[in-house]
Amino acid sequence: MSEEFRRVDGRKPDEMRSYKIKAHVLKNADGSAEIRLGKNWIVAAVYGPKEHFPKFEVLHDRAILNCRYHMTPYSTSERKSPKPSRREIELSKVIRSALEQAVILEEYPEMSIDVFIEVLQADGSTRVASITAAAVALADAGIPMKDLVVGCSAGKINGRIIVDVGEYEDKEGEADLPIAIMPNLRRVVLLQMDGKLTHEEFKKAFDMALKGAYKLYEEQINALKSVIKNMEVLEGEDRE
Amino acid sequence: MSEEFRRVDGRKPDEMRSYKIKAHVLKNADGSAEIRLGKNWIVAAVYGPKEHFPKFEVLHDRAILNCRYHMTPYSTSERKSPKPSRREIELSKVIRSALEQAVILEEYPEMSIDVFIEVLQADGSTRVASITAAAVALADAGIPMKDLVVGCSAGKINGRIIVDVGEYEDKEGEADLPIAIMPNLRRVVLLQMDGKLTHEEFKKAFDMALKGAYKLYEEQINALKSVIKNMEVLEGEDRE
Amino acid sequence: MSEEFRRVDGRKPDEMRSYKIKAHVLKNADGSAEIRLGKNWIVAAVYGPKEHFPKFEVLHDRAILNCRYHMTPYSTSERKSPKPSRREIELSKVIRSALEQAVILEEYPEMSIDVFIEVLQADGSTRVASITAAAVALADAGIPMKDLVVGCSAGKINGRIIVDVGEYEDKEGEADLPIAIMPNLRRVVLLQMDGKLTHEEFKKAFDMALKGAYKLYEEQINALKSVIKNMEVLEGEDRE
Amino acid sequence: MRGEGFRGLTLSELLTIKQVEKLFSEGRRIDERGFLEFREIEINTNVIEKAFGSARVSLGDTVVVAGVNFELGTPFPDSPDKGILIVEGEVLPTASFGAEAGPPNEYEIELSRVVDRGIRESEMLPLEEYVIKHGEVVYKIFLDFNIINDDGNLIDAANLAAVAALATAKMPDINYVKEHIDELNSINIKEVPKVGVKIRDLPIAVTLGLKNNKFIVDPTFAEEIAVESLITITHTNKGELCSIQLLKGGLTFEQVFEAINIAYEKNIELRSILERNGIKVI
Amino acid sequence: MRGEGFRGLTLSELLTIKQVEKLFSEGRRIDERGFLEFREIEINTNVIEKAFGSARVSLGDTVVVAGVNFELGTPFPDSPDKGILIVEGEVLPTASFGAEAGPPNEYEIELSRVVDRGIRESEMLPLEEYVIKHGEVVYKIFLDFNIINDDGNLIDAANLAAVAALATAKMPDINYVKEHIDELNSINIKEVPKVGVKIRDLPIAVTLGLKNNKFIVDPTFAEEIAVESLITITHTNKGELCSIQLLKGGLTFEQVFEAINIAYEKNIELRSILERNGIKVI
Amino acid sequence: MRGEGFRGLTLSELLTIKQVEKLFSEGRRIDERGFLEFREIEINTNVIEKAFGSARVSLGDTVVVAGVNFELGTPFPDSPDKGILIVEGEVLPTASFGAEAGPPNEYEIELSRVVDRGIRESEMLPLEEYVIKHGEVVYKIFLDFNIINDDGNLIDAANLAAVAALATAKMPDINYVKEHIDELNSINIKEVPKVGVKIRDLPIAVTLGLKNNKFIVDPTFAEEIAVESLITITHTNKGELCSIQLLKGGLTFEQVFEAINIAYEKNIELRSILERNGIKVI
Repeated sequence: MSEEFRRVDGRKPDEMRSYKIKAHVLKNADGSAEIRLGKNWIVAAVYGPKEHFPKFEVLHDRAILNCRYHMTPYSTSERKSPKPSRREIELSKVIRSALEQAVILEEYPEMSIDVFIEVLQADGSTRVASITAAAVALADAGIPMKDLVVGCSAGKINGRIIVDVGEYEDKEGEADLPIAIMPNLRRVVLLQMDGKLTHEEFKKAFDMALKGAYKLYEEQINALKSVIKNMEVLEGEDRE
Repeated sequence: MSEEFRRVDGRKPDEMRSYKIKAHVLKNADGSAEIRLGKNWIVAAVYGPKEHFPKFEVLHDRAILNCRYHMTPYSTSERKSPKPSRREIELSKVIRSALEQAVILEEYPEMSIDVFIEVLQADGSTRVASITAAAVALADAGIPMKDLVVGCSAGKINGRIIVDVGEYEDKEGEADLPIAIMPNLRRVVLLQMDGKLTHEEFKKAFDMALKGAYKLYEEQINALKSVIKNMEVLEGEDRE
Repeated sequence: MSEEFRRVDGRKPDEMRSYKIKAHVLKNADGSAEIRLGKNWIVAAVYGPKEHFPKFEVLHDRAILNCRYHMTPYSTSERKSPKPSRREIELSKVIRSALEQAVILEEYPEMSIDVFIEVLQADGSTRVASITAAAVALADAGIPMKDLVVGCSAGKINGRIIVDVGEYEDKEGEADLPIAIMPNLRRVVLLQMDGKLTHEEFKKAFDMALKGAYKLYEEQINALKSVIKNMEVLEGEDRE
Repeated sequence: MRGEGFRGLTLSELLTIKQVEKLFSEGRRIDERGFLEFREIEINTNVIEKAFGSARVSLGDTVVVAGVNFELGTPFPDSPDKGILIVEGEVLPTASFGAEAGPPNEYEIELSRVVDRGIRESEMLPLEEYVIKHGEVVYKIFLDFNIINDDGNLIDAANLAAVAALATAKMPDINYVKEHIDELNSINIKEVPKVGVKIRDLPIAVTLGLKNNKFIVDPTFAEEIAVESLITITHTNKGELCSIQLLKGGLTFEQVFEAINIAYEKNIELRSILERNGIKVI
Repeated sequence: MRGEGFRGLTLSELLTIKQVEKLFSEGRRIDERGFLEFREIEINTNVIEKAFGSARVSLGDTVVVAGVNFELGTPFPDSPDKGILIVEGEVLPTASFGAEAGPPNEYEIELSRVVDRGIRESEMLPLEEYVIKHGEVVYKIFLDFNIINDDGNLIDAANLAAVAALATAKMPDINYVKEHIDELNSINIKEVPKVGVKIRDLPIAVTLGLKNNKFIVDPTFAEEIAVESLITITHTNKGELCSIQLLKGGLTFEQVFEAINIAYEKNIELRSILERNGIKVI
Repeated sequence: MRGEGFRGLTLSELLTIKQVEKLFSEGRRIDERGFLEFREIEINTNVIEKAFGSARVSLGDTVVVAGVNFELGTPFPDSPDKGILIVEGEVLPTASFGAEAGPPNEYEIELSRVVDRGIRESEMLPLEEYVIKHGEVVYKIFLDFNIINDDGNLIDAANLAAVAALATAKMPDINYVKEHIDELNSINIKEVPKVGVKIRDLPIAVTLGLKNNKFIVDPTFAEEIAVESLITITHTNKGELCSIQLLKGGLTFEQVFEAINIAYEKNIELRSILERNGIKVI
């Protein structure tokens, strides 16, 4: 890849957009987080563990994890109906499936944990940004987890493999590869791909996405640390 | 207001349309009433108090009051879909809220009372006519109430404040003010307004609507009296 | 009726299309059957008797029979939405009502039996073909029945009474008369008609449809016999 | 039929049904009617002034209101030269303890479709005359009806209300609309001069119940539950069958013909009641 | 209101409500606010860069986001010379323990419609100027808002967000669209040159709670449940009433006027906060 | 995945799952297949004579039917020069004890969308050639499929049925339609002369399960529940990846590549089966 190649927003192929994660951003939720990744602005809230309702759905050996990925009507260029689309239903399912790998559901039999993700502004790679925020919200809620979950995407545009696919690249590019991993357990828990990639290109894209994910993992940790720091400050105040 | 001013249907500003309320018009319902106000033709039916279903919704300290305000497809100039519109859902809510002020729900814990209002022909001010009929239907069902509920509207057209807003005036007028009161307790239990009114105009309109409501209250009493008379006649027959 | 008269597909007025019924065509269902009647291709599956869910709907003196008649999107010339139409809901109801006459529901109080009918290709007279397959599926599931149920249609086109109405005849004809009977109990359990028929024509059409039904009844028996034969063969194998 | 399932029946409804069954076995009906006798029928037309046509019909304690609406619409691709008729009925939650608000259930859909078939198959309305522009603009006629109070025999009552509302409707003059075809967008269909609807037939539905191998007509709510079978048979003006629906239970082959004959006789009776109300095919 | 019914409240919510009630009887509010004092208000506009207009408003712990979208559409047949305004709001499931995903319930519909009425009846937007071609093409303006966190007084917060998003929106230049009317099909509305939205009014909603015959403004979630009555009163720029909604409970005749007067005073206060954020009628 | 939740599994299903797990630990499969062996595959095309294209595919006891329909439609505003492809699949209630009638659940939506992505991303159909009039009229191709009996590996089976139905479809000749563009309203798309569909690729989906760190292909219903992870990998004719979906569980980084290699090998095998049925890219 030539050094001169610059993406539509000026990035190098292996360059992430700017990002920022904040934990504990909502007052009412048991846990919450906000992520900004490029112009993506996504909020995740966690309610639970709590009594599951209705009773007949309860699982006796573990908690039920509910997950909703949702885009607000103004989050996209064309106004989106607030009713969940087939795409949103599919993404809710794959995100839930990924988070289920990390959350220790067996600790809360007969209960449920709700994860609500709201995309306030969409700018490409929303699903991996969403799962990254959702994992922080779960940790913020104090839910026991085997590991965090963090996601990043890679793709291909004009024949080049790129990381952290932006909206324009998603629409105009040749392939999109969103992944999410448990960073310490080194397991892939979300993996989708569309477009066309040779096996070789896939390898390159996969590695780039992994690197991106590990960067965002640092940011997740920072976000959670500052919440703990805040708590310590508050506890300190308490002691006075 | 000039004495010569006549409304589109020939009424004076403070003149009600003709009205007639009849109680106990449906055979199956526990209570029912019909109102005609201008060309409005509205039927209200009450079922209950009865066991509430499903069980998990039950309130342990009082009855649940359900209320549906609904327009039939042929009740309006343009055919209305039978599916409840957002407007009908809002009106069902404000009518229920008003009736809840009057009905002594604490007498029937764990039960429910259903109020069904069907607009067969709409001619402006349907919501206040509806609540007026619904209160008579509740009384007809023998449900204990602190007071009746009676409604009337006022509005503004061509700069003049008018009572009992007709369909044309609702569409072409500058403001609409539907109210419902508990006439003996002198409390407002439904109050909405849209359009533009100065505080002064509001005062005038509010007073006009109140006067209209007290007139309709007389008619409510008449309607209930003739049911009681009928019952006495029937009881008389019984005794023979 | 002149001997020369031939229908659009070359049939005589009292001639059935070719037909074939096969029992036990699906692996998972407790009972199943497939019918081909002309180009009709319809599959019926039975699940049950099984615990009914949700509990509050249970009938304490008999089983609930559920029935769904459904057309797949590619079964008709114009693509059909997979969502059940009003027509499909009506047909599900009349087919269920007919099957309820034959199934001994009292044997399974508090349980339910599901009958699912899927039209894969529609070619006129689908409802009677459906009920004919459904009855075989019920028998294949070992559900106790007073009698089989078998259906056939008659109709009128160009002034002539015909049996086993095809798609073209359904669209272009003057009348359609689908019936279903319990062949041994000699009772009509499904009867619909639309179009115009004099009483005389009705009689003629009804008799033709009856005759057709009795022919299909033979085929139902054959279908069930070969299942039993297969079972015997299997049992034979078992014994070896 | 209705009244079945987990919603159950009120105690008073259950007692009435028991009583109906007891009387049936003695050859009597609860209201002392003859087995082939209708309850009192009241027909009022033009009860909704704002609709193009309307009627209120009561059959004993069963009450139905029907209304007619005309709109401009696009014809179905497979009948480019025909107006569109849409018949929809609902049982309002006012109608009985068990009636529910919400989308129509299968009984309401059957009710609507049986009434629809009678009107459509009898060719009561000359739909082919309701075409403004071939394949593009036609009249769309909505016939909506509602059961206000349900004491059984909803189909016969709804059919009478539907037929009475249609037959007495005033429709927007199609010649006027055709003359203004270039300004269709600015035509308010409600303000087009009106002419009477032309009708070519009057379908009459008669529903029979069967109990202990005897037929009754015009079953009440309790009788509908007490009988073993229910069938609706609709005749045209000329005495042809135009719709049949077995609603419940079964019939022997012979009973099918017996039912048709009874329905034919009663159809003539109902027809004369309509005629007394000025409703007939001219 | 919200929080009622079988979903129930969390224990912490219940305890807060008890505490609110106890303090009310002592003439105090839980956060030591004056009865007629608003919580801190934060208004940020253009928070969604990709929308035509947007705002994030927080009222204490209540947080709302609103966004504005323009599309080309067909006008309603009864107002062929007016743009279309559609206001829809939802309480997101992030907002509270009791908030649910799914189609809007009656409280969300009321919330949307009250905000809608304020904007519509104040004639904030010159809808009659949003016509590309009479009766055929107009602007369709979507104002969507979402409650992200619910600590009560959703209407006032949503109204502020809606008004701020609309007032600061950049809309596609209608003159440009009119000049390209022959190529409407190929116009991408997002790429049309933008101009500021003209506004003619700013409706300000003020919600009051009544407890022990005393009014409070800006009720929290717990206060909304603790008070006996709730009413929203919306004023125009000129001090006219343009929308009233009694949300809960009842008022004496005198209290209606008292509420209106308080709402008027507070409306002026909120108006000056908007003005400080550069949002005003010019 | 499927089979989870409160609907539960039948006793027989549970026993099979237990058995599958026991055998897995012994390195065996319940039907004695090799870990990377497919069940018997049967492909029949043109099974629905009335459709433009159709296929019935069985994969062991899993049975799918797919049908193709062509309609005239309006293109999406953002691709005015492309035909529209709509892929929708449902698991019919006939398919298993747990399958339900009603709108598609999340597993059915995922199934449809994975099949859709394979077809779309491989660019199997030349959608840009299906344009009658730029921005106004295009072909709308419906590919509907239904699971009739569910014994697992629905995606691979549905993908084969979809691809076989599309590849063998006869479509309405677009040149004929273009020549009759002035009479589009009166064209019956079913009666337009037909030509074979041109296809440019054949996407082949291969689903793998992972249990005890070993991959299996073509999992049965019981195996899908018994395995820890499930992934579908779709290849184009040229051996490129065109769709991946991790359906369940997780994989190590290395296992991702192992899975891709296995899927590639099996894709060649399935491709030769299609070719034996006359289905290939020319």
